[in-house]
Amino acid sequence: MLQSNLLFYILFWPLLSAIILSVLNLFIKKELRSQILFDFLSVAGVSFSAVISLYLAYQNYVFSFDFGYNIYTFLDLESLKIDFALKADALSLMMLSFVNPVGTAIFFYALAYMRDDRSSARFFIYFNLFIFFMNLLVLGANPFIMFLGWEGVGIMSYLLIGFYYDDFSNIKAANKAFILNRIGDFGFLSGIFLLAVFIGVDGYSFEALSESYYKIEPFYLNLIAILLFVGAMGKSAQIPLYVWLPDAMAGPTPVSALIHAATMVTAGVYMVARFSDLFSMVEEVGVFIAYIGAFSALLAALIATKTYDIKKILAYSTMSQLGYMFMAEGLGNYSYALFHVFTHSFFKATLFMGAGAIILALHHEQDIRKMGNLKDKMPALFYMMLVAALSISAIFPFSGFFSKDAIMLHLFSSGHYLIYFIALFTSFLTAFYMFRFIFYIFFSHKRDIEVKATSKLMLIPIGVLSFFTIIVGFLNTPELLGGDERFSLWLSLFDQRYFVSHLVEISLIVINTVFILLAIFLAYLRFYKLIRLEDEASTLSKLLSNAFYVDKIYNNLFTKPLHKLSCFADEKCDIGFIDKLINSLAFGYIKISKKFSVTQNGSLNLYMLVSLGGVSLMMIYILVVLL
Amino acid sequence: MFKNYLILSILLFSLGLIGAVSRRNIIIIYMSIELMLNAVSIMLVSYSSFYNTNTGVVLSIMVTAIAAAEAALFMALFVTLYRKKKSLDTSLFNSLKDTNATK
Amino acid sequence: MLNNIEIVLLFILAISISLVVFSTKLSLQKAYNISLITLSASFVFLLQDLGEIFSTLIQKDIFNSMLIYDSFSLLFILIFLLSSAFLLLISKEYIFDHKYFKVESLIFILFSVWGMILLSMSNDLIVAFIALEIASMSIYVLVGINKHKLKSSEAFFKYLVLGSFMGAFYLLGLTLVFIQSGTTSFIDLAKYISTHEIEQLYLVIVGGLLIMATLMFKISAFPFYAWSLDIYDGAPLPITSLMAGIFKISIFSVILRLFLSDYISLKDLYDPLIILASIFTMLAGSFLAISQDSIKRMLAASSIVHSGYLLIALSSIATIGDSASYSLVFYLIAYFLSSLGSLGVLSMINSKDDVTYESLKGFASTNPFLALMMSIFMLSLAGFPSSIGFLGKFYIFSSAIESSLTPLAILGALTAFISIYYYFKVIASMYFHKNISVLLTYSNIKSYIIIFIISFLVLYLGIGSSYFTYLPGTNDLTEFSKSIINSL
Amino acid sequence: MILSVMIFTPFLAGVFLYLFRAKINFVKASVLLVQVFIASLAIDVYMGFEPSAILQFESNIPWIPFYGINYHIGLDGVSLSLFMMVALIMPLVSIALYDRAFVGLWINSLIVQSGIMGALLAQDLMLFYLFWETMLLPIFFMIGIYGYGKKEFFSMKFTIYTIFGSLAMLISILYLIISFKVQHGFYTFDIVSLKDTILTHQEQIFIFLGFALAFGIKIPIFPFHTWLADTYKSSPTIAIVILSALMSKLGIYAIYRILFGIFASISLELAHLVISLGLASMLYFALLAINSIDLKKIFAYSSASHLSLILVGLFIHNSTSLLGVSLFIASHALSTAAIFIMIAILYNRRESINLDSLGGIVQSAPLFSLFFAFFALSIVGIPFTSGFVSEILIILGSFEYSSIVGFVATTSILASIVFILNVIKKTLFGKKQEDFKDLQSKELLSLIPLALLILALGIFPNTFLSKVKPTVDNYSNSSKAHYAK
Repeated sequence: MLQSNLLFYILFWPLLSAIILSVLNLFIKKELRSQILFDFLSVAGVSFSAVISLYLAYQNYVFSFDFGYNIYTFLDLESLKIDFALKADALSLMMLSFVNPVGTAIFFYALAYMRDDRSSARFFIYFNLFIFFMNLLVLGANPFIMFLGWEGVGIMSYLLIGFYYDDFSNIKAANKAFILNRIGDFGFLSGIFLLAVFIGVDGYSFEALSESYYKIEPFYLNLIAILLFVGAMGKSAQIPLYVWLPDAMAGPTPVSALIHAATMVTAGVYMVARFSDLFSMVEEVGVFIAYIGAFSALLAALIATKTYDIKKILAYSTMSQLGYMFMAEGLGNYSYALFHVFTHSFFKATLFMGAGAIILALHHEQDIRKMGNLKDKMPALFYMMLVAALSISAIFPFSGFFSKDAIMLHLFSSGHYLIYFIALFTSFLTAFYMFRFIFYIFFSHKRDIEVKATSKLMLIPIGVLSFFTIIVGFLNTPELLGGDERFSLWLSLFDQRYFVSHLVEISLIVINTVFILLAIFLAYLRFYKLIRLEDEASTLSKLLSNAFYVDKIYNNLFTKPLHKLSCFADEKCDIGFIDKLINSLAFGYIKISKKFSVTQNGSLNLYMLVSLGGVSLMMIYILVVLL
Repeated sequence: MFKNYLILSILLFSLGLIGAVSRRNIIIIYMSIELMLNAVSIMLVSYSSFYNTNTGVVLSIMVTAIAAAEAALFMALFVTLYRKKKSLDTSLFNSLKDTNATK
Repeated sequence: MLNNIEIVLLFILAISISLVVFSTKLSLQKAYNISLITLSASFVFLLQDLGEIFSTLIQKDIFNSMLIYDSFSLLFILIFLLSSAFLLLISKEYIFDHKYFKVESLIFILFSVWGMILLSMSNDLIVAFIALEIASMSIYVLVGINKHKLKSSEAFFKYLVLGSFMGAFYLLGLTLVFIQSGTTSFIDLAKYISTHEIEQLYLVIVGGLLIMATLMFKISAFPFYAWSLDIYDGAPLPITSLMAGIFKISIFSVILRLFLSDYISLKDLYDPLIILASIFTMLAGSFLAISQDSIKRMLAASSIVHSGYLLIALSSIATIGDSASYSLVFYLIAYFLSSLGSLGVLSMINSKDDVTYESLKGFASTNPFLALMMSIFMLSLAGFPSSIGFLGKFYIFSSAIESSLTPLAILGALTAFISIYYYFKVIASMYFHKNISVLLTYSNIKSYIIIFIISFLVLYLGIGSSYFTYLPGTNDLTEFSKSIINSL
Repeated sequence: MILSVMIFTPFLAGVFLYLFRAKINFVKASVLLVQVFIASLAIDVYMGFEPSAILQFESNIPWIPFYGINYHIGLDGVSLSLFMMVALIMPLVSIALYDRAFVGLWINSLIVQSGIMGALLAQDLMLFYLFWETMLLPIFFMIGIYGYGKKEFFSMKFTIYTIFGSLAMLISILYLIISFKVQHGFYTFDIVSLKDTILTHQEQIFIFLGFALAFGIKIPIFPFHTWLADTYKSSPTIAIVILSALMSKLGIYAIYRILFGIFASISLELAHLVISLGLASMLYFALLAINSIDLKKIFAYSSASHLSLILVGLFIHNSTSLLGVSLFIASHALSTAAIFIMIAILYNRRESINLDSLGGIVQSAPLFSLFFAFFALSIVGIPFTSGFVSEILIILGSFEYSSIVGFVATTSILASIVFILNVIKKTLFGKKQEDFKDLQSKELLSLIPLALLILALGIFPNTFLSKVKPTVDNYSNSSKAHYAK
């Protein structure tokens, strides 16, 4: 099919952009650059990809076309053939349909955001490459190609977190992100290789694999599922591999918006959904995933209530929302999770871009305690962010309501009430910290803060995305509200469904909404006008404001012992023992030989005596032998 | 009877050995070595006379000739060494010892 | 009719005697030329005997088959002639520069070569002893030729006393052998041994052992090695190379002949001794060599190690045609080339003091050519591949393994490994430092050419093959060694 | 014939240049010319290489027929990757380090190229041993004459260390051929024929260990690695590149060729031991690198760590892992050569390779930083670099072998990342220090091909692997047969 070629172009355009940009960047001096050309090159690739993605998604949605494109044979092994092949079904097209468009919006936003940065070209090279890898991840027709993209986005994330390389702490954050992601990759890689070893002979594309999962022993199936989820943990910042995400906010804000909120971090959710047929076979692992998701969500929400860095609050909130997605996936409903991914990308991107605009306006100030009363100075931004905040708090009719409520309903109906209650409590916390965020920034004390004007180019993308935040929820309107869950139908994954009466459904919505409103009210009470600093005295709040000391614990548990061990290996084991042993063998030999020179003392009588001794020994020998 | 001569010459040879190894004067060492050679000569000559061949005698003449040649060299040696150190004590001549050998 | 070797023997003898006669009237230069011409003419003359395998007794009526001339001895004779001619050429400047070298010293060199030739041809215990004495007495004198230097005289003294002391054992052994078997001829002796039971051979066995002791002393095997360091050190350099490079080989020629023709049936009896001797020789040699500062002493000590390797081959000999015997011959050739070369390079250095590792520093930048040559010889001595020394070791170790003496081969490899240290240290000293101490060298073009020829041989006989260069190469040398063993 | 030309041209050129005491500019130009010539021949050979398991471009001439020693050379899938690397990397290194004004360094680099090429192509044990030893000498001289620090000591230490292994190998070779002779009545040094030697189990193990010692020291594997860091620290760059990029691979290659060729069954029997040793040393070397602050030392250990992984892949001995080994040999050669060239450039400009005193390069030298980061990351194995594909192949192979081994092998993607990221951070990033001259055109001329090769092998690995595959399948079938028994 001709349209299948388009898959290739989705990958190709951003890559081409990146290549042209890097060549130009290397060989044209800054002063001679044409700004328009650079701007065009920066956004062209992703825009083309966005158009193509939407077109293909439309094709699929309407005509149910699946697309496949085999570029070349990557590896041809004895028992395994890995093609560099792309595949687009409903799932991947769904992903593409927000990755590229949201990406385009953020790219435009970034044009404005990075205007004054001297290495903006480098930024867009990375950004375009990121889009390339993200598309590769989504389009990969087999786990291996997916892993290529998976690794690629990790590297781009590393480079972008460390974008401001003058400061070592940024680089440290980047390294941390890369290393923790690699730990996740360890799991992912082991998982897909176990799959390759067990059933790779029959074909390694996702379709071929899904037909032979049954051949794997249950033990290994569980193992593979857990390993794959470890990969997801790393990429999607779940306990215990989440610590990189808050630090990753060291990168420029568009990066946080695109990579650490909208797209890359959801790759884990996408991957689990991609293997939904596998995960649907291992329910215990699913429950485990759900619990990990639940605790991650709770933990992140708790920490977020005591965080003051504007971007870190959003980072924790991202982690918390990802937790929701894993709860849904763990308990078997993949399309709800993906729907939440979908809506989340819009409202979280809005929030991040808004935060970025505020940061720029306040001359790179990130502490929300030093903000306040911005509502009048940036009204447009306020409303946009308010929409997003309401959406994330799941207030009807914003998109977050539809996606989150579907998940809550599923959690309740699946019978795992503990998870449900955690989710409910987290939902409460979410509303609380989001409105704490809003109140702190836009209301609170009346200090007069100097504000730089925000450029139009920045506001328009935010506006567009906040608009979508309002409407995309209706794509998956539940039956209760007269919809037919078109989104879930389109994806047609291995969803588990529980039938619940409308009464239960309504009461759940009510309970949830009541909690949320209560949270907003509490936040209002506490932060709307209050100027006083929050007391840090209680143990709990200390614990929270230090993020449960997890960084410190990790440091003491892993980093320091590793360094100590390395020191030990180097000094004690290597130099102190092995090398010393070898050297002392050599030097000892020389020492002995020096001792041996005693026999060469120049005395004739000694020499004669030795010779005589030799003859005598020979004689004794012969006597012994002969007699 | 030949056995007795054998024993005699072995005794002589051993005497020479002991002398050569234990004495420090070079002349005495030389004489001890000559003693060893002579012991061999006695053995050869007595063998000849007991077993009625003259090969042994011929050999003993050879031995004597060699001893004579050695004597010439030894004489030269005595002179050379005496000129160096005004003494013929072997323990004085150890300048070639290994540098690492302390004693 | 006289055959070639008889002509050569008479010729050298005549020249030596006439040199003695005219010694007062001849200048050193003339005597040098004459002896050089004598040696090289004899070498060229004898070359025509190469080729066929042959074995003849010399003047059977006169010498009663006491002297035998065969391919085996021919090879050794050629080596003696060639190497002594080389020696003279290399150390020409040395000889003329040091006043103590007189016409007499050249005569003694000629005599010693003559003795060695006889030694390699001897077919009788008594002739062997006389030849040995001719050669060694000349060398005693040569060692002490620098009568003004204490070290030289001391070396003369030690060598002479120890030599005569150990010589007495040979005579005793000879007498014991003679008393029991009634013969001293190798051929008759071999017959006697093979036709009698062990119980009837006690004196022959003990006598053989005593003879062995003397020969082991001459090749400086354990425990009779102690002299060699001092004497090699005390002697003038050309004489050291005469002793280390040529004389040692002649001893081995007689050992091989004696062992292969006479005592091979008593091998089981002697083998443990030889094995022990070779083990301790290698160990003691490498112990001594590693701690030396002077290059000359190091080479002397390392020559002890090489004797150890040769003893490995000796102990692995099972029969005449066995690979061990020709690997021994091959190793002898390898060793003579490398030691002649290395000591030759040393003798080209014009230095009053001993050449030490310290004084060699920076040698490569002042004398790149000699440094390169020295490195080649060091590599060959160390048994580094692509040199003849490697092939020699290779053959010896493989023959040891073939006679299931694998531990001995492993020990050999270990000492070879240790030898890497002291040989490479020479190279390191020469190359790794910049002009620290400048050693002057004699600049005689002939010496350079000879050194170059030797180093070329060292390399070419290590890797060369007639398949590539149409010149006889390694393979031919190996086959040749085998064929001469078969001529015994 | 073409292979003989490739082996001996550099050697003869080197000897010629040495004997005629040529001027440095002439020497440099002619060295480069010879190396480019060899590289072009190599490309020609690569194009003509048939994807099959048999020996190609073979020539077999008797050398010492008395002992059955032949001048037997040839190329097959086992040697192909390293063969290409030797031919391609040497000229690139020369271009990058073209300003080095030491005649000896250049001549030695030519000679060592001959040695490596010879050892690589030799099909006769004796010939192999000859080249194996000879290539040591130029390195000995390079370190001892042109090195840094306590160069004399470390040069000696390195040489003696390696020769120790070689002598163990020599004894093994001798034992092997003698056993063969006793059984078959004639001598041979041909690797293929020696397979028929019948040995007792114990003998096999001892001979195997003798060879393994020689190869293990050269690679190096734990615990024979203590020469490594010191040697790298005191060596001139060309020597390091040759040591790390080419010679260490030769150890791997030799295991492949000789141990698998002759002692197939005992190799497979001891495989689990070697695999565990390899995995342990992989982690151990990575551990050693974490706390080092000397760049050369870090990359020395990193390269040792990867070589241990290659070793593991080798002994896993299935088709996948062997393909991985072939690719890894090439990829690791490229990456380490490139990274050590970069370090040399760095040292030239900053006079230091101490991590603590570096930093802030990226502001003044973006190109340098780009390449440095790229090569460093290619060592970690980022996607679309050859390092990635080869690492993946070995990991996949180890999963096929056993899941436990697979898991431990997978830690390799973690093992090096910690210190590589630290290196990038401390070298390139941070506050700007003094001005740093960016890469010059001749440096780019050598680095760009290296980068392109890394990318090409990483994006289209199959074009290369298909050439090697028949050979690899041939080898892995033997292991299948073994395990089936």
